[in-house]
Amino acid sequence: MTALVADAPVVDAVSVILLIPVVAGTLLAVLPGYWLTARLNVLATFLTLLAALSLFFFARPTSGQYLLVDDLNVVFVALNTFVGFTTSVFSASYIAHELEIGRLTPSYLRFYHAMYQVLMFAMNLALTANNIGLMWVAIELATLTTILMVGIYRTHEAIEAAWKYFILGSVGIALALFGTILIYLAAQPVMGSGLDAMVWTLLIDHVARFDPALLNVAFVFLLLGYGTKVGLAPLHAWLPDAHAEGPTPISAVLSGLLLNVALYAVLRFKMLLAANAKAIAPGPLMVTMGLGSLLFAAFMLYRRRDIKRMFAYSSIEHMGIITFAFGMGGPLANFAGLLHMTMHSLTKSAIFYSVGHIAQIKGTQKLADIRGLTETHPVLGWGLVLGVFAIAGMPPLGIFMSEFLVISSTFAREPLLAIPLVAGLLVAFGALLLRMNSVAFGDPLGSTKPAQASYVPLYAHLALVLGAGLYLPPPLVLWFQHVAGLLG
Amino acid sequence: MGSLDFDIAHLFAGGLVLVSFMMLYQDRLYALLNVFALHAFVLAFSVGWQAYIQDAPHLFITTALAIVFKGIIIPVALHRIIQRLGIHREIETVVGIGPTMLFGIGLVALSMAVMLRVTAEADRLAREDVALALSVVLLGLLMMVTRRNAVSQVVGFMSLENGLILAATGAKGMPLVVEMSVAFSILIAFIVIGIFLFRIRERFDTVDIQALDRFRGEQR
Amino acid sequence: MLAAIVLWCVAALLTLAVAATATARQPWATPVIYSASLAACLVGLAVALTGLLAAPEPAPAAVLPLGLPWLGVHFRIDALAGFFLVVVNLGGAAASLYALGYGRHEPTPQRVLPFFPAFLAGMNLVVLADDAFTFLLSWEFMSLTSWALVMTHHRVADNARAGYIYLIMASFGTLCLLLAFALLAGPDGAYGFAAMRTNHLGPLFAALVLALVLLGAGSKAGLVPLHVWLPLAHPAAPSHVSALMSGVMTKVAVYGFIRIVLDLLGPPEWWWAMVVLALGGVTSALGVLYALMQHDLKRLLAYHTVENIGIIYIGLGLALAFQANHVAWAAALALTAALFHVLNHSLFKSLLFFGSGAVLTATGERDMEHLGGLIHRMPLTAFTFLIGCVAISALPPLNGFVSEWLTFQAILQSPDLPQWGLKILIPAVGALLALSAALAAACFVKAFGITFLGRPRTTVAANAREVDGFSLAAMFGFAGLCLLAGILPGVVIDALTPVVQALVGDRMPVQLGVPWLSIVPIAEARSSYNGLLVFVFIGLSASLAIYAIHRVASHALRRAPPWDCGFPSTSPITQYTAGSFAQPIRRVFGTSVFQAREHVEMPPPGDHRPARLRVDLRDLVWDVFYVPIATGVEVAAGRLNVLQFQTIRRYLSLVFAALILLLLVLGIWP
Amino acid sequence: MIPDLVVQGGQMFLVLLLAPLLTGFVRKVKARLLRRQGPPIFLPYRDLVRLLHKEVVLAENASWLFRAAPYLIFAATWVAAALVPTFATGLLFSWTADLIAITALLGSVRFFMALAGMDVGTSFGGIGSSREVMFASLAEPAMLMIIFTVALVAKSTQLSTISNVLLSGHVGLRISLGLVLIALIIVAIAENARVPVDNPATHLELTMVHEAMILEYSGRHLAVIELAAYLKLLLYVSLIACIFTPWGLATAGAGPAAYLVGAATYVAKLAVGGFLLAVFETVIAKMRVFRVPVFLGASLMLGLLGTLLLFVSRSL
Repeated sequence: MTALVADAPVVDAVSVILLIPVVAGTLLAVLPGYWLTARLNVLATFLTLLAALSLFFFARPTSGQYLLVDDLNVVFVALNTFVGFTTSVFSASYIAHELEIGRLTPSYLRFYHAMYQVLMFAMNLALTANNIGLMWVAIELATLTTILMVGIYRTHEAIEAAWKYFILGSVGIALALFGTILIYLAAQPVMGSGLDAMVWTLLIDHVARFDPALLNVAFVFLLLGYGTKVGLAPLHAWLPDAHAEGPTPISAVLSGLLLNVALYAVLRFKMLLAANAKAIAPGPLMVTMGLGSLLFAAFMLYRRRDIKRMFAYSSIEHMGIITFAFGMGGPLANFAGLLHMTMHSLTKSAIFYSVGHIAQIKGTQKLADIRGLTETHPVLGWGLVLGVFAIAGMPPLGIFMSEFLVISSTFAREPLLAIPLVAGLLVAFGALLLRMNSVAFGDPLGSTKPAQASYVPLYAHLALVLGAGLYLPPPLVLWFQHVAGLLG
Repeated sequence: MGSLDFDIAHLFAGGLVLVSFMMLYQDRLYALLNVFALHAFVLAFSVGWQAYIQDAPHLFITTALAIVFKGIIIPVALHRIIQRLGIHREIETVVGIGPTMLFGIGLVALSMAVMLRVTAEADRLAREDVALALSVVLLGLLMMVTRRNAVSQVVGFMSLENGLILAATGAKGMPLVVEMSVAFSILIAFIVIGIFLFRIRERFDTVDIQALDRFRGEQR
Repeated sequence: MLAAIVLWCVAALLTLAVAATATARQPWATPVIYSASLAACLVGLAVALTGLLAAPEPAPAAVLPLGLPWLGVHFRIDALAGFFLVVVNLGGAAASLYALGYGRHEPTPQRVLPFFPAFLAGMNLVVLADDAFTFLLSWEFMSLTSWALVMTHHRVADNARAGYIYLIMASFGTLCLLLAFALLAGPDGAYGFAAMRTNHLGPLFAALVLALVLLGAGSKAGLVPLHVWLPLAHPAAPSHVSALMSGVMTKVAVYGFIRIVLDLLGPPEWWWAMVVLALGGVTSALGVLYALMQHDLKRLLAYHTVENIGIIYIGLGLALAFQANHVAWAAALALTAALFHVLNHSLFKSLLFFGSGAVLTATGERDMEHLGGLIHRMPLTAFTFLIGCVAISALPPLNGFVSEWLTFQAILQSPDLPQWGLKILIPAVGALLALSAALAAACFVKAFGITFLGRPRTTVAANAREVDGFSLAAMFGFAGLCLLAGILPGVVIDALTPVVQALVGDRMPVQLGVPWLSIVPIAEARSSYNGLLVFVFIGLSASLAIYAIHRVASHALRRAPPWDCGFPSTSPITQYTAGSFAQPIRRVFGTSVFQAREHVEMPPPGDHRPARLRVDLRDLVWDVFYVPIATGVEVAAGRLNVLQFQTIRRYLSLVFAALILLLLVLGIWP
Repeated sequence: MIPDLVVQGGQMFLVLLLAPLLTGFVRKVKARLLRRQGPPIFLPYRDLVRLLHKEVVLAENASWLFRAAPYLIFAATWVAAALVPTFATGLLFSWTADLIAITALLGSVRFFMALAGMDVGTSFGGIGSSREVMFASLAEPAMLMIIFTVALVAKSTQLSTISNVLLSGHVGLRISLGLVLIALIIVAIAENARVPVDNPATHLELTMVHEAMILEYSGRHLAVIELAAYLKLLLYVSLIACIFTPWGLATAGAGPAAYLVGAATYVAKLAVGGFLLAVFETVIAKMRVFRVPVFLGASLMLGLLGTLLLFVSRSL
């Protein structure tokens, strides 16, 4: 269909992006059997990816009152759909094993796949929403979906994690909504009542004349509300358990995508606030929360015994870095933030792919019971090593570039801010390396049965990360630079 | 709009804050539920009044929702749950009632201090209303963090959410208000069902360190 | 375009690495990979030599559209880079040649073959890099690949620990360098070296950069107190890699220091020299003292690397001091000494590690207490190792002496410096340098004497066999180079002049013009040395003596049991051990430096247990700097860990608190 | 050219000839001071000849290093001794090695001596070597400091230049020079294994350093090593002489007459030096091994002090 829409879209790509998951979700809810559903799931995500990519190559649909496509969210949508696709591939092989050992019953399988599509829909909606109310609804929908999927194993810990996530999430929901209402209140006197006062593209035009005090309070609530989803300390409490107890594909999606979506929302409102001269500067708040999350997570990494929970904390750490970068602002830091976000999504999901298979082989998530992987399962083991190095910002992998830019631009502008940043990175690296040493090296421990795993998603992500660390294609760079300019 | 309209709306909003304080004051579950029902009714009146003066008929749906769902169904359901789980005794508060009240007053002062910086050309009603709504929200949160009992925490959450509805309706011509109130009602239903399903008796969470050590393999 | 050719070599090495990952388990992989990397290194060596000698004018940078998109990666070969490329590729070639033989004994080639060429490529790239991003990227890549090589025998617990500490220190260093570059580049991110040369920093920032570079490059080079990883990591790797890490990678770190401080940072302050000199002096003395206390052959060598790095930094510090006072000719002398020592150390330290690797393959032992008498079983290895020992002990007529002699000459030029601090410090540093030279001799008497001389202490030592031809070829090659650099130092010095000229703006007098090929730092009346003649004279007079004696004296020779004052000791246990050999020096220095304590456990009369002497040493650097940090992190982690186990209500209170806090901020916002 | 070569060679053989004589002289004087008859003054020569005609008894597990070491030791010592100005300065090859290089040459002599001591694998050899290197680790820095001082005074490390400068009398009396003279004497005593550091006359375990290292040597090897020891003593005496009493030294190409005068004064200096050494050794007692570091440390401190004084006084 994309061939037709060379300049005048008949069916605009956004609605396709949103429609495919809905249709697929309803189908998957009813269709039985693993073989078919898994492949349908992959197919649907793949089609969504195609539609998303078409946004780059063809004329964009004009943004209306509800939906919006601009440079900023196209990046997110593409990333979202891509990782959604690879994760569905990984999930196919992962779920097969889960069915084998009977952790998932067919009925729950149906539920799982349907939920997966709903989640994709919700996230894409949140990313393409032009209406801040709609964005709120979408993000909450995504949250509720993930809550259900986290609890899907219905073990004691899983339900507990889901419950924790649920309660903290709902409070977050409430705070974010209050913030949204306040934004409307600030807009209403200027732009009059009605839907227009919630349309982001119109808001950004008039925001300069809004009441700064209202905007400030609104931003505080939005930062806390959506920050809960981003997993910034001290609002992070749900995140580690949700990652640790849910199915690994969901952990991958959570770390790789949902956190980004929430951060995207925060960014949108940061842009609003930045456009109003008299309002409080959002930068310092974000920088503080970012640094706090980074340092906190860095220290929390040390005492971890559960491999998935450890990487969940590393997600908190990296969300902290990204928030810090966007808080610093400026072309370099914003560029670095965008790059870091992309790289972190790819890397962290790759790590969860390998961790998922490892946990399945060893039958445990306890770090203490996994050792010497590079001996017994070289492909998985070295994959994990690569992933850890990538996440730790080792060259020539992608995150090195972003961290290079963040640190250097910060140190040149605010030397004192860079010191805790560097310290946190070093501490976190110490913890990650310590665990990785024991997991990947030493005398093998635990089951050595060969893995029936699909290495394609894992190494595809790692290859992308490696490639990005060495060479960023100029169009992408221009794109990022433009977006960085938008973010101010 | 005339000052009478404003005064009445203001009256309801202030009433809501007052009822929140009453809820903070309660230390028996049944009484708490009754007060919460009152909270819902006051909210309903306020919303209805807004619907009338903004002549926005769709807000009446919210009113009805508030009365039927929050004012009647939920309290009754919680009554049942309390009976089933046999926890109809005093609410264990984390800090005493007195300090909580004082802190609540502080919160109201804070929300005023924050909100009254809003320049006056922002519509006066909205300004006052939002200030009060903010204090209701904060009081709800305060209740959630000062009560150990699951039911009372749900009640706290619901009062928080009432504050949200108050703010939303106070904002003139705010779209999607009804949808949001519906969504929230569903959310609350989820929570209540969850409490009932997971047999969460005393607390929201059964987190205890031994359980963690055993299940999660985390070390303290 | 020279850089291009070297880049092609690097590309070849990287492709080798990739190919090795696939084929490493094949039996033919080892010889193929190593010979290919040998070829690549030889090409690189040739190019680098031409770049050093034949291309005085700095070529423009080669830019590839990689790395930072708006910057690209810049590569450039100037004289300095050319010299260090020579060092890198020379060491790389020798290591590859050695590994052709040594690698056959590797049980897990798939853990060595992929990373070895990558390691070589990384070191080449660091030297080639001409912008901060490329530099750091290659720098950390070098660390990573070497880490992977350190982890080759990862099942040994110590190796895992070594790898851990090594990588932590490495990334610490990288972060420090990153901060330094951030300051040099300025807020608008001018990461190209060319741009950095132009913008000069204020005194405070410049000093900050120096400190950061000392931390960053120093931690890689092994300056005390940042050396702790080095004696752990270098021995853990396979011996040809140890040779590369000790002999070459530390030099790349020195390159980083020179590049930033002498090239990018602009004119130095005189007190920088104080810092560098003090660090260098302490490093050299402490390094050799640590080395004397070791029983593990490879660890002893690693500690000696620390000492030699100290000597190099002394030279660099002198150069800084002279340059800060605009005494360019003396700065040239000091810098030449430092660079000469860089070359020398890369030669004999690699040679010695090769030797220790040969011993390891022949006996499977690294502990000297289990060796001995190897000179009978492995005469050729013993000979080359002896050459290396003489060279590293700075004894004429070999090369180690020349560079130290030049350093002494540079020290002798320092009284004219105006600053009092330097006046007091430099003689003290000179004393430290002399001390460490003497101790180094002692240390290698111990190393060679215990390992190769005497009687075998274990059966493995008694049954050792001479190693293969490739290893011997590598060792003899470097032994020959040590001798050549020792007797023809003028050649090296003249080859170094473009580097020195470019960095300090002056040069030493031309040496090859001096009659009889002797070297003259300033003027013949001041000082001169002629390694060639010394060598020839010793040879002549020795042969003269032999000739005369065999003419007049008796040839009679009888083998008999050793006399030993009439107590012929039957058991080899009665020989002096490494520990007992070091005991006098430990008594003299160790009691203060290491808080060495001796405990004699004397069983009561009638008890048949042997009396034992136990010595415990403490590494004060570790206790003072690293233990507190580790415990601090541990404690913090423990305290924060409580937050993993709160009830939801507590977590909600956290959210609530955050909300209240932010609202308060708004409330009091002006 | 040729005459220079001759003179240079003459010096080489002069030191070779005089070395045993100096040792014999010292022994004789010591004996006389103890009211003993003492051995004949030419005894060392006869010792050497006798040793040369004995057969070599080699330990079974002695290696090639053990057999090569004596010649290396001898050669290096001889070269070093030949490079120190004895009766004339600025000889043909005098610039081959400056003072630092000469010290380093002696260092390599010690290196091989210590290795030879460890080769046979007896406990005594080990004792000797380890003690020797311990002494050296202090003596060499001290020597370097001495060299620094002298070199700073003379602005050169070339012995010929140094003695010329000191001869020229511009220098005058310097505290530093006094300090380093004492330091140099201490170093010389330690290096030559004389009382109080070591006692060449005994074979008691407690006193053995130098003797322990060469314990296993016999026959011609021992002879060569002994000769090297004699040369070393001579070297140090002539070193002290040419630095601190440069009078009478002929300059290069000054003609035979000057050379003869120089030679005569040189012999006289040797005699005085030997006599003083003998006196010193008779009046002082051997010290414990672990007192020696203090003794040598003193010389190191003196040398450093001298250097510092110069560094500082330069700027005054």
